[in-house]
Amino acid sequence: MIDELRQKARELLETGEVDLVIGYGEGSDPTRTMPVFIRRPEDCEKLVWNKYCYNNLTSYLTWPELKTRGKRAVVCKGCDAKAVVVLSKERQIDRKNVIVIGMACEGVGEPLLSKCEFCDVRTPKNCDIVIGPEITPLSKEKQFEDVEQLEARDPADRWEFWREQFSRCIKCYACRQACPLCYCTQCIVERNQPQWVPTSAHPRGNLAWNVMRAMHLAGRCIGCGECERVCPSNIPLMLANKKLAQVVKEQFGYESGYDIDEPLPMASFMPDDSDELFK
Amino acid sequence: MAEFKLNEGRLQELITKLRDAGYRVVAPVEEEGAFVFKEVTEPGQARLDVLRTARSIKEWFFPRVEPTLRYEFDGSAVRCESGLPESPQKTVIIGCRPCDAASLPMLDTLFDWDYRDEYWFRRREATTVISVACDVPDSYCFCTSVGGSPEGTAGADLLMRRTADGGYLLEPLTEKGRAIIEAGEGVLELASGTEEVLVGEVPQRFALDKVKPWLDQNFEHDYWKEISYKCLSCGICAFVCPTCHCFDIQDEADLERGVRIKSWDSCCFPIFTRHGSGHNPRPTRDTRYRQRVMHKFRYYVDKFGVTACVGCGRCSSSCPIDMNICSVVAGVAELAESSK
Amino acid sequence: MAEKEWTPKIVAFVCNWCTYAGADLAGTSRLKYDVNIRPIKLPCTGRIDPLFIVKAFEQGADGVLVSGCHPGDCHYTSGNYHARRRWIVFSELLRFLGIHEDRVQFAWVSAAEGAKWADLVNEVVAKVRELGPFTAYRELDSAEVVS
Amino acid sequence: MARIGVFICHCGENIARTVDPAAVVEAAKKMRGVAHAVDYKYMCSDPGQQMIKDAIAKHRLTGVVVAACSPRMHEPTFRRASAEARLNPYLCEIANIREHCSWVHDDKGAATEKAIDLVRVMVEKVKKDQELYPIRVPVTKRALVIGGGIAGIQTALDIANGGHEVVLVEKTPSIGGHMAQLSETFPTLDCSQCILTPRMVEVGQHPKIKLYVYSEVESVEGYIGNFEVKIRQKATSVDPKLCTGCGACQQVCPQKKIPSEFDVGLGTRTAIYSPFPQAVPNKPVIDRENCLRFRAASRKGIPVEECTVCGKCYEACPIEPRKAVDFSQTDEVVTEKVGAIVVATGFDLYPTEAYGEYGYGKHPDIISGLQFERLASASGPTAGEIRRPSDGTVPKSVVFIQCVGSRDNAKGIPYCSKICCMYSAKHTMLYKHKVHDGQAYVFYMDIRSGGKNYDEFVRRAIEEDGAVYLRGRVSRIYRKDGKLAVLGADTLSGKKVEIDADMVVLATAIQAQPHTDKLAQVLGVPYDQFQFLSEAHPKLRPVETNTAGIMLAGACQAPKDIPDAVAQGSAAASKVLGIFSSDELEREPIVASVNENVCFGCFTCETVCPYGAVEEKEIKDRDGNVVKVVANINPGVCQGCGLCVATCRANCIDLAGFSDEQVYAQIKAL
Repeated sequence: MIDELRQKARELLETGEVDLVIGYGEGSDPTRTMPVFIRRPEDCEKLVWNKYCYNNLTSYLTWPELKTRGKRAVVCKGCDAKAVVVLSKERQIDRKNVIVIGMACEGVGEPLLSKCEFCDVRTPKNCDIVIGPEITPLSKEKQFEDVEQLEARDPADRWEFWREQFSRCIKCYACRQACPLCYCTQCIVERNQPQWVPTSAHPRGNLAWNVMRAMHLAGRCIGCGECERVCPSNIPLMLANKKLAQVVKEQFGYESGYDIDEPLPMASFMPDDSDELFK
Repeated sequence: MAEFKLNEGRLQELITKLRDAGYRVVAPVEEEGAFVFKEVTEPGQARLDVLRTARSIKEWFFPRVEPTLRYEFDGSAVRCESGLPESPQKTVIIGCRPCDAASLPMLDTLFDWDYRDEYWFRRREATTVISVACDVPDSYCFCTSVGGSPEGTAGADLLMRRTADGGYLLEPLTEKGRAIIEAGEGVLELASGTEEVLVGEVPQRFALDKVKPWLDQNFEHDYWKEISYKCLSCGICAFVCPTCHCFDIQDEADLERGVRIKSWDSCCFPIFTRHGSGHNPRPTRDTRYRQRVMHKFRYYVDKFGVTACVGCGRCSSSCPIDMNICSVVAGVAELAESSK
Repeated sequence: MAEKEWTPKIVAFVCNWCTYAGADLAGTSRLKYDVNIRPIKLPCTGRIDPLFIVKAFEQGADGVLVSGCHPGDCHYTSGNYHARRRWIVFSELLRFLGIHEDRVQFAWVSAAEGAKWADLVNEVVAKVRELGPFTAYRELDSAEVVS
Repeated sequence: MARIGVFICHCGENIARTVDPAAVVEAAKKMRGVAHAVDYKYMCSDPGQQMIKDAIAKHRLTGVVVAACSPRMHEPTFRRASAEARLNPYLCEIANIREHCSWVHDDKGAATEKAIDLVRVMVEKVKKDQELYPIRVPVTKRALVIGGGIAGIQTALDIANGGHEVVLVEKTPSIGGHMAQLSETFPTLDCSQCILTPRMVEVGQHPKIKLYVYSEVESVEGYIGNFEVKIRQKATSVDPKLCTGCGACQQVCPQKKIPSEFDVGLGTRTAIYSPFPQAVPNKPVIDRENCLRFRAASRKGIPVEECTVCGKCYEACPIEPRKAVDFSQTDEVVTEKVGAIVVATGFDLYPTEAYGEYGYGKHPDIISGLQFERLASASGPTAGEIRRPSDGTVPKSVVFIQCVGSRDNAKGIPYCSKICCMYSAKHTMLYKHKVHDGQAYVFYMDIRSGGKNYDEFVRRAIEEDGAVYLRGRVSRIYRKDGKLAVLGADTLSGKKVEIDADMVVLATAIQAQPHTDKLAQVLGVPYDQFQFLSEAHPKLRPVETNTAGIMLAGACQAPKDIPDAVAQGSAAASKVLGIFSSDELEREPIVASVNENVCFGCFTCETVCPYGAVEEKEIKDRDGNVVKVVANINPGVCQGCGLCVATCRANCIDLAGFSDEQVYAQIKAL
């Protein structure tokens, strides 16, 4: 697979179809990889592909530093590629100028990351090039099990759980920076007139921050789980994201990252949406 | 100076003794799969074998959130109350590594430079630091490249070295250190001098003396762009770093009362240098990451004569995209070589 | 400050066209309802950001009431439809975080439903009174993380 | 530094009874930024307003908070006062301590505390208020009138005679509405046709009225002064430009048994028809449901052009060389730009089928009031003779039943239909005048005959024309040897009564035109649970709707008789003429705007905006290269709902008058 990837990348650069390939390179230890930005065909040897290719490289697509006049290619796992769908829906990338190289993937990390246990895009979708064999998708039936487990506990418990979790947030914003969909040029927490979200990393500020973040990702989060992976305090951020993904799926019949033409659920409505909640 | 012996399995007794002596004992403790310095409530929690905690010990002197001032409005008058800790709790941090300990004197100079920061020093005075020499360093360690050592004593009041028989050798370095020995009486015994201590090797990864001259000459260099494109601009490196000390001050107030809060900040955040006008002198990742390196290896040296990096390797090991400061600086050293 | 006996503090975010007018009607009809409600007027439920509610809790509210035009009757035709999706998701999140659903009530009150407004306020205040003060939120204070 | 003035109104006793103004003043004085606080008996009175003006000058106020009644009442008053004292009117805010406080609470202490909170909230808001200036938009001086009944006709004529173009849209083939179906009208008994027809003709010939019959409004975009309306012209299958209205086609049409809508089923019409002789325009249309050719074509599933069935009307059409009859015609959607809209869609009758106690409309001789009008009308199926639909005999006794459905919660119609008392009285007279030996009985709940010469009219029916009025309900009606036995109660005598009637006339309830709700949603105007359209204020703005530029006329708002409908029609017209009296309109500056530095062009705002107010804007660098595309909001189109503001994740959109800063300050004040 890696040879095919390097080969494809080389072709893309040689033919001038793209002038930048964003991929994975060797990391500072064997259990890590680091993003590489390749502009010269001969550098394609630097590309690697293994079960430590965690990062969702599509986050780089929205960075001004990496905007080029020409086309860019990005190496994606199936889960990462879902972000491309949302990014083009939200007009952050021009799909015509991005070549998405999808890598068939049986999961990353050891032990496997939990997201990989319910992966239905082990052979990536919505890609321009797919490298690797067809891999049968896994069932998503149990994908919300962890959410339901927490749901099963009583409210006071849940509150205590989250209070403790959020109290460990140090406001390093790695969750935001790693998220391919947190592309705002100025995050609302950086908005100080008014300061809706307290900047301090105290529980009150942390709760506001994480509530706001979950809401901003509602109906958008594609479940790559980068926010949770990079969190230095190991806060289970995906629990909240998944909860809202579940609500959006059950209430509005929408799953993020699959269909380019479907309208964004939080920017559209049906007159017959549920009215249960309302007195 | 006389050394003392803590035999295998007696660490918990020592901790109990220290607590009996009125110390708040802080040590590496597991928290959600990560190790952080926390107050030890059960002696068994202390994990002196942990090489690298998620965050350094700095938060015990320079908390990530610190109310410096509380105020209340009374008509047109304002009533203020300082957040300065009157007499911080007597504390002992046990189990930090020599690199963390070395960061303390380094920050002392900063916090006592143009004005003396009592928030820092009151906690410094109330706190005793017991470091543990590294018997098994890992590939992220590079203390030796920045003037440190796996058994360095800088900043520590007492140094513990692992012994082949599973115990520890304790070497008091200051008055505070000796006080620990006294508190530990009954658990500690005089060392025989025949103990075999285990201290690991940390290879030197770059020649520090090459680095600064190159930095002095190369504020503008493609190298910065090359290495920093992948930076996510998050604050992890700064927040886990023992020597990063930048902070932001914000008021959180309503109509009746408010609090002025000091919070950790990071030069990698895009808004770190954004002006009120919207202009940002460090608009891109390379300019921000360059600042991080320059501050540690050039500006700090110019100002205080020391490098503001202790080689703990935390920023590298916890960086989401595997940005490795050691290899970045090693790269600088190479460039310096080749440019000769 | 002097601790007096607790009475619930409910902040209401209401739309200008239906609920605010409905509350006006309750007034002109001299209907009596619980005093512990503090309405804030906005043009439309579509204008109401979830952060308003978070901020209200930070500010010590024990409960929040959000109300606007009935679906289909939005003065701006679709503002409340969008708001409805927003609140469906947001209320689930709050519940998931362990905030009792009675702390935040969403409703549709038209300009003609003065009586409904009065009943609604009474019901919301009663429920919150049952839950007691929202100390859990107020205790999320900065002091906690200072070493 | 803010210098806010706070003015507490007692509203006589209305506020002062439950809120202690002095306490509120004291509390207000302690609020930061409050430079002046005072209370007064009636702030809205001239002296009250003068206090505010003087204070603004004396204390150099930067903002004003008036704690009084609902802003709906006096916000304009106090903002005007502020403006007169050279304080931007949008720096004046109202704390509603009457409707939202003194009137709804009893405990004086608690109510006062609440009032203080409400004042504090507004003080904090006003500190964040910005000076705002009205937005000026051009006015298209053309009006759209929806509905060609008497209300719509009146409106159209008044506007047109006022010198402005009118687009009049009517759903049926002719204007005239229900009034055209009536025989005589109360209280003068002059013939409906005789007074209506000239008006209809005037509309048809008016140079400034563009008439769309057999048409419906499909969509409305835009805002006051600048509406864009799409109108669907249903295919009439007759080219109006060619047709002379000779009627030859109707003579030959073989489909003669179609119940006539105009005669409410008592008469018949052909498939190609014009609803009544005086129709305007007097051009027939082909009812494609019933036309043999169209039915055959759809049966065979072939285009009607290829169908050869019947076609008699085509042959009969004398127009040469191109015939006026044109089977191939299709629906057309035309777009009209107008500056104001008047809705006059009128009413409909609750169907007789809905009344089990009155035989579900099964019995031919139990008819509705409107059917009776057709019987009594000279142009009706019996040429004005009162005859039983069943056997054509002249009924010697007729029972009129009022409040059929109206004021009957069981039928879900709690309201009074307003016109039945009068027309039932009229019916008894018409009947007596035509059948001298006949006897009319009226069952009523009570007589509502308010109006000029109305009660006199009813008395005449009773005293001169001998109608027997029985106060009571009819419990049931059943057949009894060729007659209808009407069982009822006379609550005055307390006796049961049974009347053998030849005919029964039901004064069925008035309801809104079906699908008024759909139209209301197209127009964006509110409506009540009976689908009657809602006026902006039940007393003070009975003609306008809450949507600027859209007015109401006639029974679409509530049951009305002709004089009321005409009066409201003229009122609506005068409102429209008012709008057209200036070239530019001033609009509330409550609109959203985008912070271009922060916007990153996801255009979620564009997808949610109900008004299409969001446009793309290119940001260019010095060399003219496009750096980014951001959202831009057209202040002329924006209606200020703020949906985009709450949708924008980066909060780079804000809404004047309800800005984040203002809301934040309000929440912080609680």
